Amino acid sequence: MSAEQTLDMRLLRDMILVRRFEERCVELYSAGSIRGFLHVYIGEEAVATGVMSALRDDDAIVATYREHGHALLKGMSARSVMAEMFGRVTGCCRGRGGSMHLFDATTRFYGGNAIVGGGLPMAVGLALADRMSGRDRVTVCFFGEGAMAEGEFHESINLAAVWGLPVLFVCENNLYAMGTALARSESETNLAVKAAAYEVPAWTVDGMDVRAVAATAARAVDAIRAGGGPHFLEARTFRFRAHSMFDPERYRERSEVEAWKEHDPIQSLRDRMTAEGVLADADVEAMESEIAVIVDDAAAFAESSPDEDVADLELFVHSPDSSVVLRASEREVVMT
Amino acid sequence: MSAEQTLDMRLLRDMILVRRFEERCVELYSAGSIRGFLHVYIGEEAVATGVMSALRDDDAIVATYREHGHALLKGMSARSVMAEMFGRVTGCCRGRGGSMHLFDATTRFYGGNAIVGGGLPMAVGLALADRMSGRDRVTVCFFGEGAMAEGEFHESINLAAVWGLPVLFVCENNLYAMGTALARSESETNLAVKAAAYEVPAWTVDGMDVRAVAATAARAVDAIRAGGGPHFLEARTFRFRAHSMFDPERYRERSEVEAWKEHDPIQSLRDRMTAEGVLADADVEAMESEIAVIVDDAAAFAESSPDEDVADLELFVHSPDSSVVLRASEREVVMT
Amino acid sequence: MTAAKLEPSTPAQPPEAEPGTTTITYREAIREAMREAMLADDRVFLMGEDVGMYGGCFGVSTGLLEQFGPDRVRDTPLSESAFVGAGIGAALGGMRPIVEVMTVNFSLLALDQIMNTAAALQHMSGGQFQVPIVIRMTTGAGRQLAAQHSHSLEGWYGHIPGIRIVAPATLADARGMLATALADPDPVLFFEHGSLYNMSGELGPDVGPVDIDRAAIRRPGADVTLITYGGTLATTMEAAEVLAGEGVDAEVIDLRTLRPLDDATIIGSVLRTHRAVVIDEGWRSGSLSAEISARITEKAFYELDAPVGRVCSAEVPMPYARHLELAALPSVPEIVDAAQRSMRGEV
Amino acid sequence: MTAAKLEPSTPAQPPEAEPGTTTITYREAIREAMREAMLADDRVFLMGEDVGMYGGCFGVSTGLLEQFGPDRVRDTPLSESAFVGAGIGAALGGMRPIVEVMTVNFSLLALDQIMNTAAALQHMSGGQFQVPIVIRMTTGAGRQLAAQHSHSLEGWYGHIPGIRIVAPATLADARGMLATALADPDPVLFFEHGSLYNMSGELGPDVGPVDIDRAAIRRPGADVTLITYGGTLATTMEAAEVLAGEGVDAEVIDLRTLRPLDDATIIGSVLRTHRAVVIDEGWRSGSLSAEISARITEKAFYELDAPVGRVCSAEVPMPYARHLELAALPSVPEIVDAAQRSMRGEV
Ligand SMILES: Cc1ncc(C[n+]2csc(CCOP(=O)(O)OP(=O)(O)O)c2C)c(N)n1
Ligand SMILES: Cc1ncc(C[n+]2csc(CCOP(=O)(O)OP(=O)(O)O)c2C)c(N)n1
Ligand SMILES: [Mg+2]
Ligand SMILES: [Mg+2]
Repeated sequence: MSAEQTLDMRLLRDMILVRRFEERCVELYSAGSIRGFLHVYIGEEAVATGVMSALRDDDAIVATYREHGHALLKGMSARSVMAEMFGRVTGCCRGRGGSMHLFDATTRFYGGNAIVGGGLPMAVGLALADRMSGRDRVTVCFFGEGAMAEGEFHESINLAAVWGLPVLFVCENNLYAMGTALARSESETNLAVKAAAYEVPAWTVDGMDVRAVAATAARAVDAIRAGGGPHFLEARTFRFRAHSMFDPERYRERSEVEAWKEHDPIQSLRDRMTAEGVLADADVEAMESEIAVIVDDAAAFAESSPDEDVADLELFVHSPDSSVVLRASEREVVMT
Repeated sequence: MSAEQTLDMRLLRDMILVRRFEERCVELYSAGSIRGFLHVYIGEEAVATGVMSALRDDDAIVATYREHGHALLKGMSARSVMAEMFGRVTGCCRGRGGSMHLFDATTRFYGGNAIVGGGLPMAVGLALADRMSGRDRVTVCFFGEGAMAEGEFHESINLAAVWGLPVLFVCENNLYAMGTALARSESETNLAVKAAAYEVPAWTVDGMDVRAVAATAARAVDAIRAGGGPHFLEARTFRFRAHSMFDPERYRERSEVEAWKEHDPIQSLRDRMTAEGVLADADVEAMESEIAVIVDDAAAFAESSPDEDVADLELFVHSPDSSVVLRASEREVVMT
Repeated sequence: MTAAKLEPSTPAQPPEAEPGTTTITYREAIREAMREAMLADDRVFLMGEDVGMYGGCFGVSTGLLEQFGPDRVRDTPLSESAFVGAGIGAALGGMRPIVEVMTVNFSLLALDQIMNTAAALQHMSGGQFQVPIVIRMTTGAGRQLAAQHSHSLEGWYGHIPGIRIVAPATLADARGMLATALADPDPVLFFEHGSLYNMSGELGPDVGPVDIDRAAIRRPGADVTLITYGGTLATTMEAAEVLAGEGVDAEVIDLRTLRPLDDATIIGSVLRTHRAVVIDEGWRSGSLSAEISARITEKAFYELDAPVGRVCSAEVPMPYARHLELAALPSVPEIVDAAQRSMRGEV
Repeated sequence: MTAAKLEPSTPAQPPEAEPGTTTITYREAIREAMREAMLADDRVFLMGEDVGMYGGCFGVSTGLLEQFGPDRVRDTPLSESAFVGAGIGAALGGMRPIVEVMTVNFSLLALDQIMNTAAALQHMSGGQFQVPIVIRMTTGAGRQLAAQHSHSLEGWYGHIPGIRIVAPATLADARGMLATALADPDPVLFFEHGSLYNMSGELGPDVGPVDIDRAAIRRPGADVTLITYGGTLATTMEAAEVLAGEGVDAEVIDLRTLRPLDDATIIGSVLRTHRAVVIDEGWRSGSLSAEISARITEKAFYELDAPVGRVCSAEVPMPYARHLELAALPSVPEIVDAAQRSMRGEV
């Protein structure tokens, strides 16, 4: 297989993995195994899949509360992610974070932030540390178009630009922020134009076309790694499902959703590869069954995993080696 | 005299008033009569003077901590402003605000905000109230170029633009935010370009040329009053003095300051009017003596004014007609 | 008890139905209060994220956009600092804005506007400007929303002079406090505990503005005073029942207004029971419970038969896992134990 | 006394000069601590508004840009939320940032980053990520800077789990606390009271990291415990001298670390004196003084010969006028009165 074909195969397989994993999450939410807020990425998989394909393992990711896919794509195990959503001690955050707060130090996945826009400053800081340490790593920050109205977007991209830091800002423009359509939240709806006003190279790409996303992201990441400073990428995509499990979806027409489903990123790539004669149904079936095993295994693992001991509730408020913790026990002694 | 000449005379007189008033403030600060932080506008007078000349009495102003001139130009008496800086009960805020917090309900002067960028949201709200009430008033918000890096700028101008509100955003670009030069605080140093990225009509004007400021502001205000939504005006100017009375000015060369003083807005207008044969030295002497009286009177008034009664310390934390206040006395009774 | 904490079943007030009463939820009570206020006064309008097209993040404002239109039910961009500040400006401009900050967790982004402008403006201006704004927020934990979506900061906000803070814990207060808050000439923060929205019960026909200067004694008792508010009232009422079974007659005070505190009612009760336990969902250190404990000591020290007790949340960013979250929050057994210790003169 | 409050003259520790001692100001002590830290560890850098070219708003970092260059002494744009958040990210990236937020008043703009990220990240991530950041801020009133520039919120910040809060009140602590704070693997908020910068005195040659887990007894005494920190230590020491003249032997505790509180030292002292008064520049309601009062009641109720007293700032946005500001702040006479009332068993 050519390099392109290998990449295409991987992109297809990764998108299907994210899709099937989240479909299972929705089932498990209805079953009560997953609680709290659950935001799925179904329909938007091409964005994270394409961008991640352009990264090195040591590059860093900062994402949002809609980040299950990003976590899996960065290399976190389906088991640790699913167990986290079940609130188990075997989860990536030992059950403390849940769906909105997935983290993984090993793969440099920095969350998992449930404050809209809250992750952008952190991404700038991670890039600053790389720059000051002479490392050529890239930090990629994902956020929605709604987040661009927050002051944190403005302050963060300006800071990254003033200091020429290696950050790729990826706006997942799915046209809605909960129920708020882009035109009602931004006076300038061409988001690349907004970003360009910070003197940052900005591109817009079809977020339903994973090949386009991958190619554009690769160009941006290369430019950043070469010292080109921060870049901005707007991926135009769409959320097929409700914002969260509580969203009655009063704010958009069913027809709009159906129209976008015509551009399902997985089906689109599959059709193109099939037309190009580089993909057989058997290939997809193989992927599906490999993925089914992963998802079943993750669910079974989560289901059978134990909970954190309640006695450990206060673990990780401070570091074990912080004197706040070391002295705490002592303080008790003195007190009682 | 032609309308232009009358306006020029007024502009010249107003700029001199602000200059002389603040020169006296600096003296009185050194003398210890004024305390806290004092930020003077010396060198920048053409900006507020020109903009204010385009306003109606019922238009509103939101300014910064560098607002003595704006207060006087909006029609506040030199007495009430000077007494406020002395901390007297006769001051516009009964001594509670000081130099950074001048307010006046009668002339619709909404301060006097010492949080950089903090006034912008208020300006948007004042304009929203006018819009919802069907009034054709304009709200003018002054801020420095340093404030444009704050999230409040981004959120406020976007909100005003999305809702098409009657706000004139005036950026007093004096090239420095305390010791931080524009290029070290903004990746895009063409501030009108930044503003235009919010789909807001944006103009840049020579902030040392009061006629240019007045003319441009008039156009903007007319457009806003006609329903044209928010506009942005960048006035390029310079602070002749230190940022505040504590600033050692390590961050800029004396020569840069001297070069800018060549463009003193007062001298420039005076020279042009003289050259045009519409201004005689006697006219200026007349203005100076009228102004000297005003400033002397303000200082004398402030000096001789009484302090607020210490017993009234807690006045105005809540409104007199708030039950928080009405019940307070009662609570005391119950307690003792 | 667990269920009760997550979704209080017992309305905090007697549910006997009288003629003319209607069954209503806490969510609907606040919605009706907003509807009534907007019908009664053209200056009142609602703005915030997703209050309109979406119907309100927690469904509180559902239907108001359709009734009042986009001018008076304004969806805002994600810009907490700007739209809270714009609410302040609109109030200065003669309006009576109700600003909904989706949850207290996001209000931190608007805290500068709240503390440095809304709370300070009248004083800074020497009494020239009043800021009649009502800022509504959902608060509290109990729904497995984890560390960034579970803060209970309403008591912490109580440190700020110049604002009033209310926390309706009953249907009558949910229905009646908004009108009173809107009538206040100064800024009011209005906290709705997320676990109360589905609480339902009967409301009489005579709904209307309620006094917000006085705390309420939700359960009279002679032995110990349990002081709480908002989301923990139901838990505390439940604990009082358990205590009754154990022979302890607990009085339960619902603070209702967290700033200013109604010392008269609090101290008045303690002077009768000589014992007090404060139940507060906030993190223990620096929570409102500390202020209440300090005030009781200051005003009734020699009347106390036991040190003032406190039952608060564990000092941890709220964990997602249900069992950990429940362990972190005040529970009926903890309250009962604290009250029993107080009966024994212990803390 | 007035002068002392505005610019404490008496250093809070005995100034006898030993061989090898140098005269130094509080401002210089912090500067030297930063210089030492940056020389000792390449990962340490300073960032904030005007820390470089301007020399620091209050002159604390003057000269550091020249010595360490713009990479390690970074002027930031006016973007509190972004550069505090960037400091958090840099800490995650292996650096040891010292972030200067010019004053606590502006830190409200960065509070979301502090509470929802810095303080919560380690817990949310199940212990995977530590955030070794030190955030320095000037705090306090006393210089006629009015309502938006006079907050004393360090005690209020003490409500947040996951952060440590220190407030150096002496030259030795100003010189030694930074190294200890930088050695802490978790976020530390470092509060410098603006009225202390010009305080000067002698420092011995053996300067270096100081313990920040323990409060310090600045003046031993047997009759009443005066508990304070930061900007009000000098005022309290002065009050203790006045009290000595009146025959009352006051013990003065300097908390040093506001979170976590050193209960051992506080309670240990109260168990000896049986009386306590807390002096706190914060607004009274919900201030740190309330938490301390509550804890003393909880842990030493039966040992108390008087209710715990509090001397705090008046609950007003700080007025500009000097006489009003002085009236709003804790003063020597108020502290003396409160201690004398405590001696009489009153509050
Ligand atoms: C600061 C803040 N405000 C509000 C919310 C509530 N909220 C969660 S997601 C969301 C919409 C965000 O939209 P967008 O940025 O476009 O991302 P998307 O959900 O579409 O992926 C809102 C309003 C929040 N979590 N944080
Ligand atoms: C939020 C905030 N951050 C920092 C400060 C301290 N400060 C006061 S004025 C100033 C510079 C502002 O520069 P600019 O906006 O250009 O206005 P100028 O002073 O030049 O008129 C700074 C940093 C503040 N008052 N508020
Ligand atoms: Mg979106
Ligand atoms: Mg400037």
